[in-house]
Amino acid sequence: MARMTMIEAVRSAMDVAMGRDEDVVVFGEDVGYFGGVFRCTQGLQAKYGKTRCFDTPINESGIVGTAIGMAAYGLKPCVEIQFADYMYPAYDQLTQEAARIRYRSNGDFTCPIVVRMPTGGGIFGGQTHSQSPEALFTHVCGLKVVVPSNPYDAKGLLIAAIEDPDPVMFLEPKRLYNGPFDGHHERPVTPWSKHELSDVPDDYYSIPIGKAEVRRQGSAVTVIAYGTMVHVALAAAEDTGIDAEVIDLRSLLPLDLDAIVKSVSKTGRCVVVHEATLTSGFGGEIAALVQEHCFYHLEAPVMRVAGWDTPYPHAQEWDYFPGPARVGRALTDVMEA
Amino acid sequence: MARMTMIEAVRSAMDVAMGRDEDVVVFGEDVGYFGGVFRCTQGLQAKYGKTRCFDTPINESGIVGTAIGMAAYGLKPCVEIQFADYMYPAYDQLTQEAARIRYRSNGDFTCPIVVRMPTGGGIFGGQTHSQSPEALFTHVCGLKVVVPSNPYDAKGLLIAAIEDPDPVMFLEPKRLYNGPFDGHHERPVTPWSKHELSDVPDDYYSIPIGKAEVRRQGSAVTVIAYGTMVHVALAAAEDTGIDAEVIDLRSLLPLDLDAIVKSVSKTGRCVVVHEATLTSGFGGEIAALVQEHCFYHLEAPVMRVAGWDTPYPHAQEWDYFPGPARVGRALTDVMEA
Amino acid sequence: MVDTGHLSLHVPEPAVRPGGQPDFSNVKIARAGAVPRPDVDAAAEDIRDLAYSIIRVLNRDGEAVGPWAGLLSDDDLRTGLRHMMTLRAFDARMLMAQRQGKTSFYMQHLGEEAVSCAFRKALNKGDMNFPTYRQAGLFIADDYPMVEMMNQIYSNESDPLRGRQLPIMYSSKDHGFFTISGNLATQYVQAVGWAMASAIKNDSRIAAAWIGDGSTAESDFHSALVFASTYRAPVILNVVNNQWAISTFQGIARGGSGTFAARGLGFGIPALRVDGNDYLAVHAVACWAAERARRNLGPTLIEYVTYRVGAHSTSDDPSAYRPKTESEAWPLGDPVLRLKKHLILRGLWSEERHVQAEAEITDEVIAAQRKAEEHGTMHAGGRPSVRDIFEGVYAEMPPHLRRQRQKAGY
Amino acid sequence: MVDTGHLSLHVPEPAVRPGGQPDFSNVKIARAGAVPRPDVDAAAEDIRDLAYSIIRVLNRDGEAVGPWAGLLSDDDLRTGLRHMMTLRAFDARMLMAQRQGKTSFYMQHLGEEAVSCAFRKALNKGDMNFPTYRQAGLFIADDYPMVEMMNQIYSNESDPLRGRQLPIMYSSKDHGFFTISGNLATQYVQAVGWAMASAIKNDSRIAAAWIGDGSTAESDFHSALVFASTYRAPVILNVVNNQWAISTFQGIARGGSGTFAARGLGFGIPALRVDGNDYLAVHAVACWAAERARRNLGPTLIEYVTYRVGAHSTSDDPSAYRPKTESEAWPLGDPVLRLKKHLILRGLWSEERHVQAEAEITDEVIAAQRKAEEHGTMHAGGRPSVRDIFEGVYAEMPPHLRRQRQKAGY
Ligand SMILES: Cc1ncc(C[n+]2csc(CCOP(=O)(O)OP(=O)(O)O)c2C)c(N)n1
Ligand SMILES: Cc1ncc(C[n+]2csc(CCOP(=O)(O)OP(=O)(O)O)c2C)c(N)n1
Ligand SMILES: [Mg+2]
Ligand SMILES: [Mg+2]
Repeated sequence: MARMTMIEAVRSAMDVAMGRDEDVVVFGEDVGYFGGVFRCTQGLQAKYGKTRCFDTPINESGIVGTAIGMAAYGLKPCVEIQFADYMYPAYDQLTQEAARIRYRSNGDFTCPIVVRMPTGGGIFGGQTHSQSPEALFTHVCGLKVVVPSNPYDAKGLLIAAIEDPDPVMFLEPKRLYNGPFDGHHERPVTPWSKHELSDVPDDYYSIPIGKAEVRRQGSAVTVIAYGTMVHVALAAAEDTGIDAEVIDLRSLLPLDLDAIVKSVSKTGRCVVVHEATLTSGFGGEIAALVQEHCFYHLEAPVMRVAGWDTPYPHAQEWDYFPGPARVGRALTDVMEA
Repeated sequence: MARMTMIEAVRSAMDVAMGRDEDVVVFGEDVGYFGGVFRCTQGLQAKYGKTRCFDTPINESGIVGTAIGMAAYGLKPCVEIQFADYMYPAYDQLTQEAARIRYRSNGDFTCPIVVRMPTGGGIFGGQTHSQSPEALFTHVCGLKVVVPSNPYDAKGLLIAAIEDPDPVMFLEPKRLYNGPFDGHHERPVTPWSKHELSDVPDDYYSIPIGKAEVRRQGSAVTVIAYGTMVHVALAAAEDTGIDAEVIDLRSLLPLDLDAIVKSVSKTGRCVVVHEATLTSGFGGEIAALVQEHCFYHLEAPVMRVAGWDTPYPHAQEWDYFPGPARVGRALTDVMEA
Repeated sequence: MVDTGHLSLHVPEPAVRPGGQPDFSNVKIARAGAVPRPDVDAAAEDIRDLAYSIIRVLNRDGEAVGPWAGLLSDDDLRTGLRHMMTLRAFDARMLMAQRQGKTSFYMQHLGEEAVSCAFRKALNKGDMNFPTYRQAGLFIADDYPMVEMMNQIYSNESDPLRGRQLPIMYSSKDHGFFTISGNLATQYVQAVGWAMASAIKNDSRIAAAWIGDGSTAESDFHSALVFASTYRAPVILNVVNNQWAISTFQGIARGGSGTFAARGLGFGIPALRVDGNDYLAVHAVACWAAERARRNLGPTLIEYVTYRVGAHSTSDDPSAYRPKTESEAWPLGDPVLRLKKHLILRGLWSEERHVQAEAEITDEVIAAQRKAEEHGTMHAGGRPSVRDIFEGVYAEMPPHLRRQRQKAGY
Repeated sequence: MVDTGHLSLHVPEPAVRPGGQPDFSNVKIARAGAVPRPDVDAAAEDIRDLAYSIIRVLNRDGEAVGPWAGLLSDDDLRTGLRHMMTLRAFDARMLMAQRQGKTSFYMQHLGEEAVSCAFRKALNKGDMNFPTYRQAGLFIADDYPMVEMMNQIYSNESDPLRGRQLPIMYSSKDHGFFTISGNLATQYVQAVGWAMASAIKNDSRIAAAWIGDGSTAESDFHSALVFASTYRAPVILNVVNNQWAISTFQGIARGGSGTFAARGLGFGIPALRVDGNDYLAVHAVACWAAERARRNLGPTLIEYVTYRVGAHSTSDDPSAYRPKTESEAWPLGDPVLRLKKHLILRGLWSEERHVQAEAEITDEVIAAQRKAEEHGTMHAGGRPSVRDIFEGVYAEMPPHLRRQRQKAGY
């Protein structure tokens, strides 16, 4: 057991997976010798050799396309897209190929790949280092979509993702890499070492994909969040004093609808939070499901708090980011509705 | 005034636009000499010359990327993606470039392009000639998304799209090209000539983007649809005898929320219908908005009828397609809820 | 500052359009036997010329000549002819089946039979093809059961792909045939990945990537060349230049480069251009490339110069964009007739045996068809279940799909 | 069937890693003046060699020699030196400003100043660049106000881009500088489109596309070459090979091709390779390509061989992946020092004037900085409005955005 940051946890997951299974290979831009711009793959090339962890040309379609070919051969590639904002050139390979191989070949070929990508803002990265494109994956059947919110989950889920027989999009909220950021950007940064979920076993363990986790029990309102927004939601609950139940989805596809329905049936109120832009975001799907499955329990409309429907601006980052104040306002509103 | 099919209407729109404005250029795979695999651009090269209507290499990113450059120069490109299923290689250019040029340059450069693409199934095209990717565009701020349901709208909206100062995704439901298909595939095909909305002026007119249209007045339930599903919804209303109000959105982004709220506030019930897969589809956004804005008017949960969350299968097309029977069942369900 | 006139846009056009006289005088064709055969470990920069010529073995008289000749036994050659004839007969029957409404769609190989049939013979069991929709010869020449192909085409109850895929979008791992994609070019880079995996595992199996002339314009063609070049992947990069991409002539994709093979040169990948209607030449060049790959010398790019005699697909009518008689003017002839002539010249075949073989093959195809039709055709007889819509999206069906399947009544 | 050993994956590695001795002995460098200067209408296939050599004008002694010399006046040369010195001083100040927390991010040009500064001088007013983040010399050499650049870098209240863009992601239509994208390579094919538009309109303006060595691996590089080749677009396709792509050495993107320029050959696009640290050579080659474009002869690909002396960006520390002294070993020297030497040799410059110019330039930069800082820096003083988040997504703000803006309190 060690205290790990999210970066260390992600690295440890790959290390454990590569150690257990020779078919696991890791590659992407700058991930080889250098160990990745966020250092998530540091040390893996030295440990496992150049043919199991290596640098690639800057071509995301090529990274994913070759990974698909390797998976068809029988390997288990775990590749990195340097920023989620750069997955678009690979979108065809991800959605029309990786997601379809099993189906169109009736299982003759399969595609057990993991595509890791840092997501989200909060680092003054501007519109091309801050995006949260999860809804562009959740609309694509055949993919799984995972978003961890802490080191413990990150490691367990990443190992599960690598072992999964189907393609998994593994979105890593980069603002969480070094600490449980709760949106209070004006306060000093807390490191992970102070957080219980940074207690991470060194060895193998895995967390099933598709199970949500209640991060805070509450009776007044259900807040549904994932990634960075879990911590923001917790802060908003503290700040407002509203007795919110905070659900950390962890996996968006498949979705743990049971956990959601159970909680909302109890609280009768629901706020969905994400950093991605509002319109057609994954929050729309959740709101639609909640009103469908909990209609007769709902005492107020399901509210959504999300990034504005604009590109992520550079300088006005904190006016854009749906921080604890905005989430708190939604909590108050939904309680008063 | 002439009776036009949707193909003829689309062609007429481009013809009128090219005739009025020398800066309008049309290109894409097979669109030049041959006039497009659906013949939407037939005759335009002969009329306007090879440099205003031409064939391109098979590279969708190149088609959209060059269009963006041309738009930055001052032209108004209207390009064709042969099937919406093939827009994915261009997804980066569409979402990270076309949609962002104005914003990131603060209006110094703009991107008035139109990207036409046939969408939807019903022609036994299998999973790569049947897709409806609108939700992958509606989540992208900076784009507009238009889906006509008849020849009259197709022409007026396409002219408006070409004149629009921003990038417009123009989705043409290919099952409607030759007739108002209502999902009753077992019945003989009706041609457009029998439908009043095939009465299309030969000359210039435009229809504002962002305005929905009520296709059937009703008081029992609001059905929100677009494209082919408008006709399916109308058929379902007839088949079930339920007094549904059918709204044809026409434009998904911007969305005519007022029209939706007005109708649902009146009927108290709502069914959203689309052919795209359910999860994270645009129906989720609409359901979320409806419950948010009409919560106190709703007498039943908003229901969604959509394509199953699977690729579009070839042989089981009619078990996949959300036809009048499935829409009808939802109407009955929502009335009984 | 240079004083200049006005710019103008160059839009390439084929030499002839409907109404005109077919003209292939611009197609430069090397004499059979004229192009040298370098060692497989020759440096790419020393054999650049091969990207601009055409390797040919069979000459006008049907003789096999030059350094690329001599690899195939008499039996091999007769088998090769039989494969091409089978593919042609298969196409003819399935085209008819489509017209009869027994399936929704078909794509034929007419004129291009040599490419996939001869290529298959250069591979070993275990090697993997990443084909497009126009390489069914890989199946035929590997004795994949025709009835299985037909079951797929008919989307019937025995369709190995459960009705999910468009007709002819086959898949068979056992036969080294990767599931065909409807999205052009995506499979090209996947082939490179498969080959990289084989190299990572110190295996000896190689991959073959397939693409059409038009589709080389797609971005994944580039991705494939970049990765293949960088990691020296054991892959054969095939480009089938059949002159047309639906209605678009090859000049639009090729642009100012003399040939498609030339695309390899910018990557330091040895690139050969071969007469795609010459069974012997195709086979010889494929063997050369396969040996390179197996000897860990890296990728080879091969352009097969051929001609799409038929329509692009059953949805296409080429008379709208090219002269009807263009295929007759095509200077590289018909692959079946050329190999037949060679066999007759060598005393291995005769007109009579040919007619007899044709009849036998037709019978085989019809027998397979009958067997397939017992399991149904597109709109009649046995069909895959609605349940099959929901299976196989994931290894294990997630709850939301189970709910949907139940809603569908299954 | 060939009997073969086992396959293995080739993963290219740079010659030296931290701890090792920098070694550029593999970099073949032509003598200055040695490479011929063909006519601009030479056929691509006749000048393929130019893709494998290096065009150089300034020799070791600082003399301008050979057929590519002689285009620039004394004043031009002094101005050129001044531009490069300005860019270097600008970089130094902004790097410091970033360290002081006045901005979030910066990217410098150290060692690559000649490329964008000299190139700009080959263009006319109205021509359009599609730059990456490492061509600010296009601005400097076009007298774009430094204070505007700084306003953008500081995201202050006068930022022409209203705080929306990452620092240094400039845009100015007036100065022929297309809005920079954070997504690599996308702009390359847009440049081709712009050039096609100019040709469609029978205009005389041309476009210039920019990309780094690493980014040539991206798919849009291919799209650009395909379209440029097919339509003979009046565009200059620039590849800045500064040896590194963040931590990745150029061998990973280049693979088995000898050079990046070679990529053009597969498209029939004339391709030149030039000493990117030689102001005169860069300018001469750019003029050659610009003339080709303006005379409707089509695209040219140019590889600038240079070296990224600094870190990739302020987020990067190159000592983790390359020897600290590697830049000193770089055989093409420093562009500023080389041009300075040439000017001194020709009696147009002196050490004293250089020192004086340095001081003047530093003053100018500081003055501009002071002016910019009056309008605020990243975290202090005037800043763009929250309203600016919502403006400019569309020409006209749609209702849902107006609602969101109101929700944000603006
Ligand atoms: C990404 C993508 N774009 C467009 C298409 C539509 N399409 C199908 S086949 C084809 C032509 C391909 O021509 P070529 O590569 O020469 O192959 P051929 O049909 O001649 O064998 C086109 C444009 C597609 N399937 N996928
Ligand atoms: C599509 C995309 N992928 C990855 C990145 C991340 N990235 C930014 S710069 C860079 C390296 C580019 O290297 P090169 O093209 O050689 O340009 P240089 O920085 O050397 O000027 C990378 C990988 C990006 N911005 N966009
Ligand atoms: Mg072709
Ligand atoms: Mg570089």
